[in-house]
Amino acid sequence: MELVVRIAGAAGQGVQTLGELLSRALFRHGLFVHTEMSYHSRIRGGENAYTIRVSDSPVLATKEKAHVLLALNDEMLARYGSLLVDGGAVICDASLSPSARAVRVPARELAARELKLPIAAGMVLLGALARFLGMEMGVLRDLVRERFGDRAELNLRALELGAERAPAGPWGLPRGDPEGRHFLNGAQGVGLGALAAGCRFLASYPMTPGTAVMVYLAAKSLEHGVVVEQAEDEIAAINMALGASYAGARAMVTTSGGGFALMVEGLSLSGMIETPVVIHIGQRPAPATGLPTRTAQEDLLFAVHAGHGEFPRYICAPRDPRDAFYLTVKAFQLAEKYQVPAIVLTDQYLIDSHFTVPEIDLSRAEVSDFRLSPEELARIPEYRRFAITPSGVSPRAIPGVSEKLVLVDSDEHDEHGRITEDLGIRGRMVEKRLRKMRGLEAEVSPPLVYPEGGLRGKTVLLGWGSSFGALKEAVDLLNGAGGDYALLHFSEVWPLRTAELARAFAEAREVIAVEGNATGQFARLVSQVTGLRASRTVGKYDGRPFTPEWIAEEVSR
Amino acid sequence: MELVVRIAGAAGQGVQTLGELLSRALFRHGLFVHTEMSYHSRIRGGENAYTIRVSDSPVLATKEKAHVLLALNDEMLARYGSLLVDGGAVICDASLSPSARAVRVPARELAARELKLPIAAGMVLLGALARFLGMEMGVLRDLVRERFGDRAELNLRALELGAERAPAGPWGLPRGDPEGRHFLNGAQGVGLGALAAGCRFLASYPMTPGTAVMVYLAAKSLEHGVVVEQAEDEIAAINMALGASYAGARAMVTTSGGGFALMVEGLSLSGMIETPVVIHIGQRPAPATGLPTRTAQEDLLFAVHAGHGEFPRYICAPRDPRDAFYLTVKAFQLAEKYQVPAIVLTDQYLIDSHFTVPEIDLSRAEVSDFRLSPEELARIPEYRRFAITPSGVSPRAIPGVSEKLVLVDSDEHDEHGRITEDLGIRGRMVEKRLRKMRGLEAEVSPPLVYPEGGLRGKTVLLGWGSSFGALKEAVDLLNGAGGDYALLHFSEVWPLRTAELARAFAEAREVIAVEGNATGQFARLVSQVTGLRASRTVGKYDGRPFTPEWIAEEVSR
Amino acid sequence: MSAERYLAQVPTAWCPGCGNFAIREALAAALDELGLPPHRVVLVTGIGQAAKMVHYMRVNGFDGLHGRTLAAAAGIKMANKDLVVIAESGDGDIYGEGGNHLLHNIRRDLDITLIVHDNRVYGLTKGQASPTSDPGFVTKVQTFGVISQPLRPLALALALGCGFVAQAFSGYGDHAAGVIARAIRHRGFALVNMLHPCPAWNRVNTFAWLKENTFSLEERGWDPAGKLEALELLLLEEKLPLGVLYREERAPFEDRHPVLRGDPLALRPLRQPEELAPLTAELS
Amino acid sequence: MSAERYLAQVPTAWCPGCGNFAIREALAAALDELGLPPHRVVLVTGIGQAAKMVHYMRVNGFDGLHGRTLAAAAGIKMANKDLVVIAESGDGDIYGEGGNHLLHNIRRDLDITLIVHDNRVYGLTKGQASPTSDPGFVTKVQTFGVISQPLRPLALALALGCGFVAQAFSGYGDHAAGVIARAIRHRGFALVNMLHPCPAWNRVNTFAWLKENTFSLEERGWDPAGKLEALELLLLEEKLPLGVLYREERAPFEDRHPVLRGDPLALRPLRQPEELAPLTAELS
Ligand SMILES: Cc1ncc(C[n+]2csc(CCOP(=O)(O)OP(=O)(O)O)c2C)c(N)n1
Ligand SMILES: Cc1ncc(C[n+]2csc(CCOP(=O)(O)OP(=O)(O)O)c2C)c(N)n1
Ligand code: SF4
Ligand code: SF4
Ligand SMILES: [Mg+2]
Ligand SMILES: [Mg+2]
Repeated sequence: MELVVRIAGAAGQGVQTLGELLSRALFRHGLFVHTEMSYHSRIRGGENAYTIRVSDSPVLATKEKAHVLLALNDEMLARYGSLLVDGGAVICDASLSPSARAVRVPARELAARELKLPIAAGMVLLGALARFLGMEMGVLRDLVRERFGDRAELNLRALELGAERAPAGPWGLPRGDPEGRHFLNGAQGVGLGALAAGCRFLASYPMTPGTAVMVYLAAKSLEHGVVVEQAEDEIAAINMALGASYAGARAMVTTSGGGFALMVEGLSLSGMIETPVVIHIGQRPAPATGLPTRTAQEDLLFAVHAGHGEFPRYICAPRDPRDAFYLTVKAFQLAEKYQVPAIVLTDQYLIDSHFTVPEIDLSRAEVSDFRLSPEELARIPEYRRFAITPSGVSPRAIPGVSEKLVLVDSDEHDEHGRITEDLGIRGRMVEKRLRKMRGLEAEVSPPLVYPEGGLRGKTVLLGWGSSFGALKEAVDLLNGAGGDYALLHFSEVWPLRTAELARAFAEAREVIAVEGNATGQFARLVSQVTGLRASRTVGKYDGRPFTPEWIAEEVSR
Repeated sequence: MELVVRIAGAAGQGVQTLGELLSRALFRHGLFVHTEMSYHSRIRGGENAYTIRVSDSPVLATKEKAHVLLALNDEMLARYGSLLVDGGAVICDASLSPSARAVRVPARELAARELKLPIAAGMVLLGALARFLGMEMGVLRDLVRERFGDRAELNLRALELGAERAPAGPWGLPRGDPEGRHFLNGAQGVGLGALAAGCRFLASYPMTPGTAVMVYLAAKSLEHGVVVEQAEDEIAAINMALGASYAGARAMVTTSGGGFALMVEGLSLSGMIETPVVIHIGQRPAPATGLPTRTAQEDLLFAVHAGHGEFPRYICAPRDPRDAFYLTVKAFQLAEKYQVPAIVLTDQYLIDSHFTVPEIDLSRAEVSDFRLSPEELARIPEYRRFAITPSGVSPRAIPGVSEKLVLVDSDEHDEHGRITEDLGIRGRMVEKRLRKMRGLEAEVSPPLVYPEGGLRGKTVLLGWGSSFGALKEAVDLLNGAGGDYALLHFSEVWPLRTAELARAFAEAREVIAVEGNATGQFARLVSQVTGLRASRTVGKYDGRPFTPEWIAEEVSR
Repeated sequence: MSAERYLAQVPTAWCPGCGNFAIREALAAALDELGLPPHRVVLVTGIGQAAKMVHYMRVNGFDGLHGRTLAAAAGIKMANKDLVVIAESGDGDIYGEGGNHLLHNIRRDLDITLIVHDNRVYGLTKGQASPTSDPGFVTKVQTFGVISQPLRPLALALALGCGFVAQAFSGYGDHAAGVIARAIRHRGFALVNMLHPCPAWNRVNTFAWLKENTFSLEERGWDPAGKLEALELLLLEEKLPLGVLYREERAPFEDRHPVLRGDPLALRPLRQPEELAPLTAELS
Repeated sequence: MSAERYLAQVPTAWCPGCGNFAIREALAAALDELGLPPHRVVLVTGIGQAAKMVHYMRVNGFDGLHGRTLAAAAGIKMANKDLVVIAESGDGDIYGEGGNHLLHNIRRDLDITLIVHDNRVYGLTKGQASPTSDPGFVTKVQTFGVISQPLRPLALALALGCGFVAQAFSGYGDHAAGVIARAIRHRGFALVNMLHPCPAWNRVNTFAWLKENTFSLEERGWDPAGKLEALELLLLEEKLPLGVLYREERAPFEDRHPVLRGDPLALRPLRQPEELAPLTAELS
C-alpha cells in the first residue's frame, strides 16, 4: 500500500500547517510517512506544496506524482494537477473546476459564512481530505487540539464541515502501531542532537534553511538552559561561539552556504586555537543567494577545504533526521575530543522533511566531558594549553575555574599559547595540529552498503548525505527491473574512509556517483583522497530533491 | 661566480633600505641578483634579514648560508653568524666582536659624531661592505641620490666614511651589462600587470603581504588613473570591486589568505552575477593569523574550492615577478572575457623578493575590451545580460552608456537578470555558467618541463608557483650528483591542464610533489582531477622559502 | 512623462497590505519629479523583502548580497560618478549584517541615496527581530522578547556626521516621495529611514501605530540646519519625526578625490600597455 | 599586592617610545586597584600592535581575529558571566574591521569593558590610515591624504546608547588607570577610547599634539549624567575631553536574560541525554 498526498497553495494559506497536521495524523495511524516541503522565497503568494508519502512499509524519499491533490487555489490546481497519477483525485473548493476526478467542497463559503474565518477554508478542505482518505477523525481532532489550544474549537468545526461533505475514497488506509517509531524533520534531529550533546550556546544569523535549527533551540532555550543569540552577522556568530567555547560552553552555529562563506575565517581560527565549535550548514542552491528555499548538495568541497591554512576538521552529512540526531551528537563529541571544528552538512530537503524512523535511543548518545576538571588542573604544576603530544591533542582547561591561566592565540604560538615567531616551534605546531587527523580518521564509521553483501560485479551507486532514501529505493527499482545494482552511501565524509572505497572500486562493475550538484563533488573528493574515479556522475541541480524514479531513469540512460 | 650577502638587523635599523640599495647596485653592475626578505611581525626590534644572492648567471632562489654578513647588532651577529659559509666574513660595528673573519668599522661612532645622524651607521657599514665586495661606488652613489633626494648628501658621506675604512675582499665582482633585464619583486610584477591590464579600481583592506600591491598602485594612482580605496573590511573590498566592475571599471582586490576568507561570499557573488574581478592572494602561514610576515603555499585547495555553489574561476600562481606581470594581465583578460573571478596566488616570498629577469615586454600584454560598445548595444533590440549561449558567455553591457538597462542579481535569475524561482531556468543557468569552464580550460598554458625533453624514466619533481627557481636549481643539484631528475612545474593551476600530467605520470619513474604546505595540496588537486597520485610529497611549512639545497636533500632522503 | 515609466511590469512577491508597495510608488514619483532617465539610475539592493524592489523598477539594477548593499553602491559610484546611485534595502540588511558599511560609507560621503525600509523586523526570513525592533518584541527566535536596545538610525547617522538625515513613512506616500527626491538631490550621502508596516510579522509597529507615533517636522517648521537641535529632538521626543531632520551642504567624496576628476573611471579607454614604459624603466 | 603581578615577564614587541607601554601599566594598575585575581580576568584582543597586550599580561587571554575582538568577548561573557571580560584592541580593529560588532555590542550591553588603543593609524601593518585618522593624513596608501571624515567614537557610542563613555590618554597614566578601573566597575558595556601616540607612523597626533589637544573633564567639574550635554560638548569643543563623559546605571544583558540567571552556562554540568525524554516524546 502506498499513497502520495499533496497539499498546495499560496504562502499564507496555511499549507504547512495543514501538511503537518495531516502527516502527523497519518503517522499516528501507524503508517510510515514521509513529507517534503516545496516553497517559494516569499511570505504571501507564490507556490507552497507539501507532499506526503504514506506507506505500510518504510519510505525515505519523496515522489513527483501524487494520488490526491488538495489544491487551495486555481494556480496550484493548474501547476500540480498535471502531477497526479492516472486516476488521481483532487480536493478543492467548489469554486474551482478541476479536470480530474474531484471532491469539490464549498470550503470558502463555509469558512466565511459558518465560521467567520476565511483562512479556515483550508481546514475545511483538510476535513474533506481526511474523510476521503478514510482516516480516523479522532486522531486529527486530537492534533488540532494540541496545536491550536484555545483556538481549536473553530478549527474542529471546520474539519467537521469538510468531512461531512466528502465521500470516502478508494483507499482504505490500513492501521498500524506507531510504537517504536519517531516522526521528525532534520531540523529537529539536529536540534535535539545538539541538546543531547550538551550544547549551551548557539549564536547565529537567520538564514534559510539553517534558521530552523535556531528556532528549534530557541523554543527549548529556557527549559534546557541554552542561550540562543541572534548575532549581528555570521562573522559575529562564529566568533561568539568560539568565545563561548573557549570559556567552556559547548557552542554551535547554524546557517546555510552563504552564511558559512562568512564564517570561513572563524573556521580557520577554530583550527588554530584548537577550540571546538559545531557548524550546521543547511545547503541550498547557490552560488550567492541562489534559490533560498530549495535544496542542493553543492557545498561539500567548499566545506572540506574552507579556511586558510591547514587544520583538521570533521564533517558528517546525515542521511535522515534520526541520523542527524546521532551525527550531531557525534560532531559535538569529536569537536570536544579533538578540539577541532565539526561540520554537520544537511540541506533544505532534510531540514524541512519529516521522516518516520525507528525510535531515537537517547541512551546511545555518548556524551563525555573532555575538559580538565579543577582537580586535575590543580595536579598539573605548569599548565600548557598547547602541549605537544603524540596524539596532537593537548589538555584543555577553561578559564576561571582554577588559578591556571588559559591563553589562546590566532597567531602561531608556543605550548603556552603565547605568540611566537620561532620557526622551529612553528613546524612542530603544524605537525601537532595535523596529527589529530589520524585520531579522527579512526572515529569515522564505515559507509553503508545496500543491499547488504558484496558488490562484486554490480553497478554501484555512490552517494552521500540526504540522498540516501531516494538512492536506496532507486536501487530497488533498478534491481526490480532486472538490474544488478547496489548502493555505497556515506554519512561521514571527512576524514574520508578509504578502505571500503578501495574494495568497492575493486569489486564493482562500475561506480556511478549520484549527487545533488553539477560537478560531482563527492566523486572528486574520493578521487582526491584515493585516486579512484567514478565512471560517471549523475547530478541534480535544479533545486528539487531526488526521487527514486529520477535516479533510476538517469542512471540507466 | 656566486656570492650571498646578508644584511641583518632589527626592524627600524634600515635593513630593507640597505638591502634594496645594495641589491639594485649589484643589478646595475650587470650581475644576476636575487633577494629575499625575512622579517618579524613588528615595527621596531626583532629580526630583519635581507639576503642577496649574486651571480654571473641567472639565480631564481635564495640560499641559507651567506658569504658575507652585515650585522647591525649583536643579536643578528649571533643569529646569522652561524649561517656563514666556511671562510665567510662579517661586516659590523667596531663595538661588536664576531668570531669569524671580520671588517669592523666604528660606524656608530662615525654616524653620531661626524654625521650627527645615528641611523646612518647602517649606511656607513654599507659603504664598507661595498668596498669589501669591490663594487663601483659610483653606482651606489647614484642610487643613494635617486632614493634620498634632498637628504642624499649625508648618506653619501656615510657611504664614503665606511668605504674608506674597509679593505677590498677576495671577491673581484665581475661586471656585466644589465641591458635587456629587469629587477623587480612580485608586488611590482602584480601591480604593473594590473596597470597594464587596465585596472581602474582597487579596494582592499591592509594585510601583509597583500598590502604591497596596494601600496604600489597607490603610488601610481594619480598618474595612471586608478582609484585605490582602503575599504572598511575585506567584505567591503570585494563587494566594492564587484560594484565597480559591474559599472564598467576593471577592478581588483589584494589580500592574504585570512582576508580572502572574508571575501568568499563575494567570490560566489562574482560567480553568480558573472561580473569579473581579480583577487590577488599573497599567501602566508596560517591557520588564522599564523605568521603574518612569513611565506607558505597553503591556500591552493581553499582558493580552488572557495565559495558556496558551483561556478568557474581561473587561478594562476606565478613563478617569478615577470611571470606575475604576464599572469596578472592574463587574469584580468580571462576574468573579463569569461566574466568570472580570477585569482592570482602569490606568497610573501614572491611578493617581497626581487628577481633579475629578462625584460618585460609590454607589447606581449594582450589587452582587449570585451564589453558591448554603445553602438553594439544600439543594434540589439532586446538586451539580455544573461543570454544563454553555447559558450556560456553572455554579452556584457555596462549601465549608463546606452538606454539599455543592466540588471544583475545574486538570486537565481532569468536571462534578463530578473529573480526567478523557475526551476527549469535554474538548471539551464547552472549549465550555462559551468560551460564557461570549457572555454577557460583551453586558455591555460602547459606546465613547464625542465630540463627540456622527455620525462621517461626520470624522477619528476612536481611543483607550482613561486617554488620554481628553487626546484629548478634543486634538479640541477640532484642531477649534478648523478641523479636523473626533472621538473614539471605549473603556474596556472585552475582549470588544471591534464594532458601533460597524464604523460608525465605515464613516463616518469616516480613523481614527487614538492610544496610549501604540509598536506600536499597540489598533489591532492592533481589526484582529484586526474586520479594520478604522486608517490610522495615533500612539504615545507615552517614559514621559510624553499632553497635548492633543502629540496635536494629532502627529495633524496 | 509619468512615474509609471519607472515601474517594471512584473508581478511582485510582496504581501498584500505591505508598506513596500507605497515605497515603490514613492520612489517612482521621486524619480519622475527629478526627471531622471531610467538608464542613468542604478538601484542597488541587498537581500530581503525590501531588496526585491530592484526587480520591480525599470532602472539599472545591482541586487547583491544581503548586507553588502552599500559596499556595492560605493564601488558603482566610484566607477561611474555620473550614475545616480540609490541604495535600498531592509533594516536587517543595512543596520544588521551591513552595519559596518553604513558606518564607513557615511564617512566616505559619496553622492549616494540610501533608503532603508525600516519595518523593525526581518521579513523575508520569517519574522526575527531586526536591530530596530522594540525591546520586548517576541519572535520565534527572541522567545523572551528582544533584550538588546534598539538601534536608532537617525541619531547614529548624525553622530557619524551624515550630511542628509531624513525619515519618512510609507503611509504618507507624497511626503515620502518628496523626501526621497530631496535625498537624491542632495550631493553626498543621504539617509532616508523609511518606516513601514509589515503586516505579516510585525504586530507591534502597525500602520496605526506608525500613524500614532510619528509627527511631521515640516508642520513644526523645522529647520534642518541644526545638528545639536536635531540630536536634542531625538533624545527628548518620544515620537518619531518625519521629514528632513538635518542637512548640510559640502563637497562629496567624488569632488574631493583627485583621481575622480575628469571622466568617470568606467568610461576611460583602455590604454596600450606600451604606455607603461616609464614604469618598466623603474625596474633597473 | 602590586600591579606587577598582572604583568607577564616577557619581552614586548612594541616600539620604543610607544604609548602602549603606559597603557599596559595603567591596565595593571586598574586591575590591582580593583584587586581582581588574574584567573578571574579574561583579556580579549584582536590583531594589531595594541592587540599584543594580551601576551604581555598575566591574566587569561583570547587573542582572536583582527576585528572580531568584541564578538569573542561577548561569547565569553555569555558563557561565563562570572569572568571579568576586558576587550582591548586597536582603532583599526574595533572601529574599522570590527565596526559592526561595536554597534551591536553596545546594543547588547553585556558587562564588558572595551579599551580601544586609538593611535589614529594602523600600526602593525605599517602606517595606513585608520577610521579615526585626521582628514589630510598622508600615508603610502592614502597618498593624497585621508579623504573620508573621521569616525568620532565617543559621539558614536553616545548615539548608540552606550552606558559608559570615556576617554583617556596614555600620557596621563594614573588618570588612565582610574578611568579603566571605573569602566571595569561599571556594570554594562563600557567604552574607553585610549588616545596614544604612535611615534613610528603617526607624525601628526604626537605626544605633544595630544597634550595640547586634550582637556580634563574632571577639572571642569564635569557631571557625566547628561547625554545631551555630552553630545553638545563633543560638537562644540575643538579639543578632546579626557575622563568619563557619560555614565548611566542600568541592568546589563546578563541580568535581563532569563537563561543566564543562575550558574554560568560554562559551569552547568553535562546532562544525561536521557533527560531529554520529554523532547523525544514530542516526536510522535
Ligand atoms: C549572508 C546572509 N545571511 C543571511 C541571509 C538571509 N536573509 C535574507 S533576507 C534577511 C533579512 C531580511 O530582513 P530585512 O533586511 O529587514 O528585510 P525585509 O525582508 O524585512 O524587508 C536575511 C537574514 C542572507 N541572504 N545572506
Ligand atoms: C582579516 C584581517 N585583515 C587584515 C589584517 C591585517 N592587520 C593586522 S593588524 C591590522 C591593523 C592594525 O591597526 P590597529 O587595529 O589600529 O592596531 P595598531 O597596530 O595601530 O595598534 C591589520 C589591518 C588581519 N590580521 N586580518
Ligand atoms: S513580509 Fe512584511 S515587509 Fe515583507 S512583503 Fe510581507 S508584509 Fe511586507
Ligand atoms: S607601531 Fe606605533 S603603536 Fe605600534 S608599537 Fe610602534 S609606535 Fe606603538
Ligand atoms: Mg526588515
Ligand atoms: Mg591603531
